[in-house]
Amino acid sequence: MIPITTFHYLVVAAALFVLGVIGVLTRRNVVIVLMSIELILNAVNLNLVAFSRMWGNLHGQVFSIFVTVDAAAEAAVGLGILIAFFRNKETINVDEIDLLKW
Amino acid sequence: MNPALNSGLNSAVNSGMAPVATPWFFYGLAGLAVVSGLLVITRRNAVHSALALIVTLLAVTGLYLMLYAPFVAAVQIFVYAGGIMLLFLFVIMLVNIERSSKDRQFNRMWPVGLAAACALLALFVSAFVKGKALFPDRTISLPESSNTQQIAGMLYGEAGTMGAYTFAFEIASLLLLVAILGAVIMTKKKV
Amino acid sequence: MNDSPHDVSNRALSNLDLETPEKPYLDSNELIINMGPQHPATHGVLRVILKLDGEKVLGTECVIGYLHRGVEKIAENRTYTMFNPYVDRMDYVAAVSNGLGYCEAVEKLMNVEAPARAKYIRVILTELNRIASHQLWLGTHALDIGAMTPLFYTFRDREEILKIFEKYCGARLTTHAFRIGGCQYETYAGFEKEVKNFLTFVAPKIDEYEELLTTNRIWIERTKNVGVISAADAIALGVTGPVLRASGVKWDLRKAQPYAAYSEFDFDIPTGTNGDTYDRYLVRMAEMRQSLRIIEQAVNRIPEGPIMAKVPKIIKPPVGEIYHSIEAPKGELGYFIVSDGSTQPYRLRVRPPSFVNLQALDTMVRGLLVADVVAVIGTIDIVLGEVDR
Amino acid sequence: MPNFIMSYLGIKDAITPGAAGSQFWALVYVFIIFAGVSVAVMAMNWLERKALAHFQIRLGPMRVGPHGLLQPIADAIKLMLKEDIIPAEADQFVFWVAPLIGLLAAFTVYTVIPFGPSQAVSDMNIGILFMLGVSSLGVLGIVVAGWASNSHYPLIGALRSSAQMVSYEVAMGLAVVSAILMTSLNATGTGTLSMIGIVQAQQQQGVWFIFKFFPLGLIAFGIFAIAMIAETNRAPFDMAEAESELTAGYHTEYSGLRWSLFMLAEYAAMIAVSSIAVALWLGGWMRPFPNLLQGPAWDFIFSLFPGLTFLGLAAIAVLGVMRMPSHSFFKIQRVGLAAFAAVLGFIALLLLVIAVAGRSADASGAMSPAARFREGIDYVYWFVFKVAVFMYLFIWYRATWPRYRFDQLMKIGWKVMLPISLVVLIATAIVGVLVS
Repeated sequence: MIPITTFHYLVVAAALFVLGVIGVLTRRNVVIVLMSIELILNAVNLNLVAFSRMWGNLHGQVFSIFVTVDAAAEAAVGLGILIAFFRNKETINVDEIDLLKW
Repeated sequence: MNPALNSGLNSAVNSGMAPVATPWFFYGLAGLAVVSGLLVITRRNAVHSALALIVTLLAVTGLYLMLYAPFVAAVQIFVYAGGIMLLFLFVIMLVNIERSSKDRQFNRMWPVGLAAACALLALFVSAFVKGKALFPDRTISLPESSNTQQIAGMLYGEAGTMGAYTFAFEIASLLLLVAILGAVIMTKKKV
Repeated sequence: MNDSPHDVSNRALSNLDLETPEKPYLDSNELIINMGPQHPATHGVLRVILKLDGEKVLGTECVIGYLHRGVEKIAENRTYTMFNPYVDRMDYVAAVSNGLGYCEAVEKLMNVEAPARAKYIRVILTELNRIASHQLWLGTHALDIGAMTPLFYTFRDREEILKIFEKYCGARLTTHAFRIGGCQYETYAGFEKEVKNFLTFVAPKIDEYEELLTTNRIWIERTKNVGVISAADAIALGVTGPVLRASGVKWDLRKAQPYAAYSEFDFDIPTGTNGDTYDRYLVRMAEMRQSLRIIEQAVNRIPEGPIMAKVPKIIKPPVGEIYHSIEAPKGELGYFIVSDGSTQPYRLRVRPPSFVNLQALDTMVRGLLVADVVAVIGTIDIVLGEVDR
Repeated sequence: MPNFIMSYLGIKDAITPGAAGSQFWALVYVFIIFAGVSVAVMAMNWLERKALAHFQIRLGPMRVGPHGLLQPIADAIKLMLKEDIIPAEADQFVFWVAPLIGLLAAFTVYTVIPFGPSQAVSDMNIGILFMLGVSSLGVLGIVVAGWASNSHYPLIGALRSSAQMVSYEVAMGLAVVSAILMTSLNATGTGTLSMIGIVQAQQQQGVWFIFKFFPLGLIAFGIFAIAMIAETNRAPFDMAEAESELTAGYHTEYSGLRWSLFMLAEYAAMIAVSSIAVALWLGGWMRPFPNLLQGPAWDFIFSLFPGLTFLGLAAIAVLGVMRMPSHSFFKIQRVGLAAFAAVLGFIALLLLVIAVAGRSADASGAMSPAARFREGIDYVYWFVFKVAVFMYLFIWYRATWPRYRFDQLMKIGWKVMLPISLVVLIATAIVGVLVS
């Protein structure tokens, strides 16, 4: 059995990243788009932590904590916008959010 | 990064310590993460997507633990799985998804999006294939037992000195505050 | 959601505006929810349709009639005597009061008066029944607000009252204690002693209930300023009883239009000031103590003599109509009887306090939360048997 | 043969099996804890019904077994045999999976609960974070259950529950942080997040954290004790399943086995959060006054407690036998209760024997196997005893208090508990700096 190296983790992260990108680019439902962004951020985090282990220092882990903070902020604001939008337009589909005003 | 810490880390190159988890764990967790990631972007019902995302997050948490990053794993459970996903579920329940789950699920430009994503995938593959030398096949085990203390040292500094990321950390807290205020103001009915 | 079983939009309901098209429920949209008829806190089979904004109540609509038995119609086909037990089935937790009101109404119609001893027995039993009714109210009301324990305490003590009833007339709940013209049964041996024992037994128990609740912080937070109804609103809605008195109106038929022997006793009318749930609680607790005072006086002064007035075997009141009301535990219980001179009432109409008080529900709960609806339903103290008749 | 057994026992002498990498013993511990928690939940179920009944001048279950002792088993059988109804309009899969989420979250927490310095499945160095994080996952089960039922009352219950959990987690977390701050006030100046480390810190500093920096520790503990009631959806904060308002809240549509899983999760979560409180503030596995009443004599006296407790329980059972009516109708019950008393008495005897045997080895200084075993029993006993006190308090609260309203609950969480916990945290930090 081959030992698990950094490369393995990178492959997983890349797969998650691509899945997230597909979700962002193709789905209509804003909630799912936001969730896909979380997938992307998680893939990045995984990379950071894997590199942190590869180089033997903790900068990557600290960075991944910052990314988590960012994800929390993004989720809060994104869902806030979503609710405000839904109240006015009663839709949560991205391709119907095509006006700059309402 | 202070030198004392650095040398302490380098001396702890993985040798002889029995791996707690076998490669099978890695494959299992990685497979779980990818499969449920796939479910996230394909499910019609947003709640199902959210549940799949929770599974992904927990699987990634397992990967963190395998990478000897327990604090990040704890943050992942605490913030992501416990906090953010609850927020997602909360919002999904507030907005009526009955209708949207009967709608068309993908936007009209989906072939373009898929092509772009595939291009990205190709980029990754080529980078991995060509640049494999960039990722040396080594793992330096970080001392797991003091992981939290060291992260704390980098975020807060130790013994009176400012840590490498103290300022950034404070900025991050400011960012969170602004995000909270923004979310509250946006969702208020009458400002 | 039009095919959902909870949809009520096809009902023409006046003040809820249910006809507006259903929107997805976000906080700007309304949620329509059915509380009852199968719900633990609606005291039977009351159905309240709530229109909610989140958890805030925008409006309510009571749907009643699930327990309708046509009591008033039955009265038209029964003789006066035969109808007497039926009234016990209206407010079944205060059956004695119902019987008193009916008997006195018919007596008034026939222009007879019950003997003094009968009147005293009536007062004792009615006041005992008032305590029992308030005890049941307290237990269920506290249970609605989440305090489980008072229910068992009140039921323990209510049991003593029911034992006295059982010894007196053989029944515990639907007593049929009184007859037109007086009482059927003389008091059993030791009746007075037992009632006196009960008085000394129950007084500390009422303190015990108060100990559990009156100064309980959560109880105060849950009841203060909840379900407030002003005196003017209460009068306009025809609210009577403790609910009215808690709003500061000193109106008690036992004092205002004394019936039975009430003019001979010394007692106070407890009133509240804010008209909120807490005041209604305090008023009822005080009323229990006043009832004890009345019973004590009545037992000590109970006269000897006959217990039945001269009433013919077949009751045929003269042609005419009468309205007689008494102060039931829940408010003004009135009987309007139209007689055509036959053995049966031509028309009998009951003014049940629960039914009228229930009207105030909407006024009281608008703008409050779902949890308060439960508290307010409890505080109005409705009995569905009486609301629906 | 004894050597073979000792070789296994030796592994977990000073370190938990999880940390030692002993997968076999870790698994054994997991099974022991799983069985123990399940039994504890059943016992808790019985105790709650009996204690609540006695608060309310009733008898509670009396028919199934003597004094209803077999009632939980009867209930379990009944619930398992009941039809498992899934409403037609419900989201089948999510409805199915929701109770399992809650159960999984509640039971996963037990991997890091320190019943003793080595009596835990694992000693994670992020133990307390792990516990808080995983126990907060339990709310996902509730939320998802409420949503999947596709009915109004469960949905409202779920929304209430999620809002409640999120708001109380903040105050709870801050209270926990102030306890963790206290762990760093030792010689090396580094704190710890490990559950075992936190208890050991209390041992080293010679004080339970509830009494540290009086009254700061006490206030932090109080905040945690309030928040944990809210976290577990118990009275007076049982908004999510407020019976009189929402019929049954999030599990209105559930029945049978699936419903019992929710109950199991709820009680398991109660035990788990109580364990956090015990480990963080009440000295975990330590017996009372380990510093003041030192020495082998005191050790021996306190090591008698487990045996005496069981002896007391046996005595209560015997008293029950004697008070039972002598009618032949009660014969089976009398025999059953007597047998139960005999079992309890036997356990008591066993524990006392172990206590005495463990003592004799104390003199030589080296820990004999019996002494080690006795010590382990003492640790587990004191931990479980403290948790049991909390369990009783949970019942007491339920019997005594009315239910808060939802907005009042949120007000308390955000406007009272959060500021107080922040102040306590800052004050603890300042006092800690001043002291060290």
